Amino acid sequence: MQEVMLEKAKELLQSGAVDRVLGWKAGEFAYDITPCVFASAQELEAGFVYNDFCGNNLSKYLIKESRKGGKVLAFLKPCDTYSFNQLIKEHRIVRENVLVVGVPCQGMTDGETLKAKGVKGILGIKTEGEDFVINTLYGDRTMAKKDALPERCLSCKSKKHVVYDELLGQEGDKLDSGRFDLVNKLEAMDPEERFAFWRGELSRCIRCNACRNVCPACSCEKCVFDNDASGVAQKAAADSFEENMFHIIRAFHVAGRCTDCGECSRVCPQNIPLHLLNRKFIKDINTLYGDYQAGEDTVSRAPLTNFTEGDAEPSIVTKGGKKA
Amino acid sequence: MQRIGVFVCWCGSNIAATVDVSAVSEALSHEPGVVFSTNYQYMCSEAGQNLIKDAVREHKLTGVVICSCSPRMHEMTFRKAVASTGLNPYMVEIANIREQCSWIHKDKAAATEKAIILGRAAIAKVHLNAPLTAGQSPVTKRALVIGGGIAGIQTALDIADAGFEVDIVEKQPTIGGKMTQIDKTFPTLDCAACILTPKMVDCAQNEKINIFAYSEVEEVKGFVGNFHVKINKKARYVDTTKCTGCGECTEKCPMKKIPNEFNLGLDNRRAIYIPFAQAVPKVATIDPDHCNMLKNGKCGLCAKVCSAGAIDYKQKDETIEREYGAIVVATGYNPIKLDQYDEFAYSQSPDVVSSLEFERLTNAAGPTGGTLLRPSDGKHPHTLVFVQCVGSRCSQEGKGKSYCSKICCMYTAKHAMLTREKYPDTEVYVFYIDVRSPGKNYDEFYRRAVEDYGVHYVKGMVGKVTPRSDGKLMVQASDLLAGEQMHIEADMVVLAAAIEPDKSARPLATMLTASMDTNDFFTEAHAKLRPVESPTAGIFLSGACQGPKDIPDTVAQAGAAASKVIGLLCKDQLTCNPCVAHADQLMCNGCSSCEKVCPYGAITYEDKEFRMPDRTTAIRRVASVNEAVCQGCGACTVACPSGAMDLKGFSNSQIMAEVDAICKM
Amino acid sequence: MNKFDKEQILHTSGVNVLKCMRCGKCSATCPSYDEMEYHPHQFVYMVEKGDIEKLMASKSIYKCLSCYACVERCPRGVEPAKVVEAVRLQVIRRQGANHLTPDDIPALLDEDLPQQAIVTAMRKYSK
Amino acid sequence: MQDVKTFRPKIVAFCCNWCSYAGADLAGTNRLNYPADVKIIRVPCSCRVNPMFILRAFQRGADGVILCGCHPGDCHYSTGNYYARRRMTLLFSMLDYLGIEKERTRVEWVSAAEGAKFAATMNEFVETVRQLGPNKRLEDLRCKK
Repeated sequence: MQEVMLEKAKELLQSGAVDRVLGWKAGEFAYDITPCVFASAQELEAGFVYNDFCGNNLSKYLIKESRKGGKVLAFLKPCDTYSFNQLIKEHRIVRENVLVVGVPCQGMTDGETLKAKGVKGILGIKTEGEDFVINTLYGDRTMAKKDALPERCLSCKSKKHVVYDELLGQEGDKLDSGRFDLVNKLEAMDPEERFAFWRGELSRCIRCNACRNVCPACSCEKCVFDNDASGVAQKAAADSFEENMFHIIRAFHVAGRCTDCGECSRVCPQNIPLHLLNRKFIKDINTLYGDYQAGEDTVSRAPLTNFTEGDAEPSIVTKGGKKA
Repeated sequence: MQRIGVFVCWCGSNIAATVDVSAVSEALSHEPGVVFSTNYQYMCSEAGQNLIKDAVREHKLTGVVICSCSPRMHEMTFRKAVASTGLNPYMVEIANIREQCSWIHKDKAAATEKAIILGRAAIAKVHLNAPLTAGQSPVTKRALVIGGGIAGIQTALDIADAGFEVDIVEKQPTIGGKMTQIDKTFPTLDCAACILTPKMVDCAQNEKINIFAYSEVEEVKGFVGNFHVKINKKARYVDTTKCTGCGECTEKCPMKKIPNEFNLGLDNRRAIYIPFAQAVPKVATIDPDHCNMLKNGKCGLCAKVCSAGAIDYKQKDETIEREYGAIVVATGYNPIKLDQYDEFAYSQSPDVVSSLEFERLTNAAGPTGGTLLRPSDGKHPHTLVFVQCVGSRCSQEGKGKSYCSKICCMYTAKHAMLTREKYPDTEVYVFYIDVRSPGKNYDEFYRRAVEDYGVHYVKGMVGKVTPRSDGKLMVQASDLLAGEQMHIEADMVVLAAAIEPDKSARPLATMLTASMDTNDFFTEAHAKLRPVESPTAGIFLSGACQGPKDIPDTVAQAGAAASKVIGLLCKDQLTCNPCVAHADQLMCNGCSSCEKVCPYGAITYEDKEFRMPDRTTAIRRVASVNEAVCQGCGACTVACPSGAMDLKGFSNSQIMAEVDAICKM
Repeated sequence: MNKFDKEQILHTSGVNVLKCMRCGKCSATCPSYDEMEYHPHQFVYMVEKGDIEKLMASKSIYKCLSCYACVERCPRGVEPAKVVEAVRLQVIRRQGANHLTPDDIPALLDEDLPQQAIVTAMRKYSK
Repeated sequence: MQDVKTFRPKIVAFCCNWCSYAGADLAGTNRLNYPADVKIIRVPCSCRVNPMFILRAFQRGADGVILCGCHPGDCHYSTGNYYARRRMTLLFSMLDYLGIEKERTRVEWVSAAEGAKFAATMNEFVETVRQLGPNKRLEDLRCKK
């Protein structure tokens, strides 16, 4: 696939159809892939990669790139296309300036996950059927994908591109892979257990802002947490309350807009399963207000800017009810 | 730092009996920024107000906190008092220590403690208050009435009568609306045309009224006092300034077989036509779908016979742009389509007609010249069956309407009565579920139909109508009171179809950002207290676009809407509520979340150039709030993730300061 | 008034009889009207009143053709035919002694009995 | 652990200007009692209440937060309380998900005519929060003395 994409990118650059290419670039190590904008065939040849480490969601970068003038080619995975659509809906990306080429994705792993499984000296990776073959300093290692993929990919919502101008490879389908299983599990706990669980997770937060910076929905010109006038500005979480507040407010601000790409959890250096907060909102929205997938289209009204006269009352939560 | 004065009111013993007022003024005098603190028997009295005014001047106060009764009671009083000293009236905050403290609590210690906390919260808020100035916006002294039926006509006449200009936009070639098609009106039985056509003529002759017939509203921009409207004036292919309405052309046109809308397709008209003799404006219109000349350039007969030379086949649609101060919606209603009700054989037999068709069949200007004849064979009908509630009070999805159409009981009684009066040889049955006749002289009218005219009113519904080959209609119905099924051989069946808002209402509501209910009726600002205003400022409602209505109700509402419009147009300037939303454009993402939740359409977007931190410039889409339209609810402030949107007078920081003060004990 | 029977009928039919506004269109449309002692609108009304015994004793329940014309035409979506069906079912259930219990079924099974019949029997008698 | 009998919770009540604040005034006019622990903050509409305000109250030591607005369909601004209803439902559900006592938050619709309902609601809510004891799970120790 990497070769096909490289050829496509060079061809479009050559013909003048696009001026820049947004893709992934190899880092110092095989697994530390970074998003990159390539301006020439030479740059592409030198650095462009697409492999099983390319988990980064590229859509957020288009907010800036699409406003620079000229046309940019963006390679988007199914996941990324949802974020792309959502940003189009919010008028953040200039659609005319982007040529979207959909690329397939069979789940993306990352260095952290592999290292945690004891894989050392990683030099490269490739897919062979249901397995990853990881090339290391100590020879090849084969690992089943289901063991090597992060939770967000194991419970992938869709392999279908919801938007593209061109598509490379085969189009996939929407999946029903039980992405709310963990939310259900947490909901089934009693409040004390849940409190303990989240304290255990959120108390590790170091407020590095990685989750915020990578999140395609968290693309405010100025974040309330950086704005002294907002009354909630904070640079570091000094207290358990602030650890909770940052994540509650962040989840609330992206509620109905979060496409569930899972980037927040991927980049968290403390491995906090942040996407479980967002998924809770998604699940509540689906059960209370009807199924809604942010980014599926560019016109529908988001659940929090919409209502019906017969909506559930908040007492469904506070006084029990069907979710008791 | 603000210089704040605190004024604690005793309210006689209303407050002082349960709250230690001197302890409150003492405690609050130590709060940061407080330079003066006192208490007095009646702050709202003249002496009390003077005490406040003097203190503002003497201590150069920049903020005032009054601990007294509810702000709903005296906020305006104190604001006015403070404003008279030159201090901005929005620098006043009230701590409600009467209704929400002294009157609630019996324990003096607890009540005093709470009063102090409420006072602190008000002080904390005043620290963050900023002077607010109510904006002013000019008023264009002209009104637009959308819809030229009886509702629109009456509203326009009343507004014009007060001396203001009014434009009527009507999509049909003539004004008059549904009432022109009606024969007689209940409960007095005067003829509709006799009472309507003089009003139509009045409209045409009134120099303040401008009629844009055969026109539609295309775009509405602006806000109360300052609407900018684009009107599309459709091409009639006739120069209205030259046409004399002689009708020569409509006699000569060779296209004779076009269903006549005015008579609901019961007879035919030509391709060039005047809807009816009393049309206003009385000019001919060419139907481009059927005119041979327009379709393939062959004919031109009408141009040949027109002595005034009014025919213009090259005429084009014209866009008119006008400014208005107020807009009245009077888009009216239509009977529902009956094709979902095949059990009544409406589409199978021409002798099953809707009530409006029945009106035409009995109208002297109708297709039969006013003689009631069966549409199928032109014979005199002997047995007539009227069915009420066809599609009304029907909760079947996609079939009928859940509401009562209100007018059917009365017009059915009228039809039945008139039929019996004119043709005493007929048998007339009315099938009803309930007879609803609340209205002046309405029940008497219905009883006359039963008692004086011998109309058979049967409690029950018709289940099935079957056309027989001999031309009779077999009606199978329930007589619930007798407990039997009835079988009637009828000559005609008349269906009282439910009424629904005109199809043009929904897109119009979007243009006006006026809200609608699930049935597409316009919603009023308050169901009881503001029944002719839309929640959107400057938009008023007249007639059946707001809900089913008969003519008397429509005319009453039309007059009420006109008086509201006159009240608005009388003003030279509109004073706006200064507590409105405001977008900090530097932080705005342009994501449109706020726009979606704004019930007034007060938020618009513009592309603006900004200097970025890296000294480049970038064009960003940002929100701006129209302060004349914003009502200050604050829905947008919460929808905004970046906090760019805030509400003046109730800002995020002010409310949080209150929260802090309350929680700090 | 038989409260148990009424609730049972409301439950099995799933009909909200309170939606009826007594227009009689169900009876007006009923092809078996002349055959029936109690007519569709009366079924709805009598169930609302709890007058179940009379309905259960009447032959009317077997005169209903289940043509569903009343269901189709009812402007309020009351579904009278389902009420009639529920009364019919109530009568059948009262005849408990004439009927099998689910426990009786295994003994009666033989190899030639179609699977579908067994499932149907289980469904029917385990209600 | 403070004694349930002597514990006096801090309750913040956000009331919309048009219905609930007027309802609270009516409770006063009718001299209907409810505990002094309830302090009311006037907002133009229930939709003005940002989830941040509710968290702020808990941070600063509130033991319970209640939001009162016009009944759905009666909003002075026609649709405000519909948005507030969705926002609060989701926020409360999230707090519950994080293990924070859901009984500490509440939304009640109180019209201008429902003074008695306002007083009854406050009595009941204060009692509920009193039984729960002080808010420990969402507190900021720096804000407590």
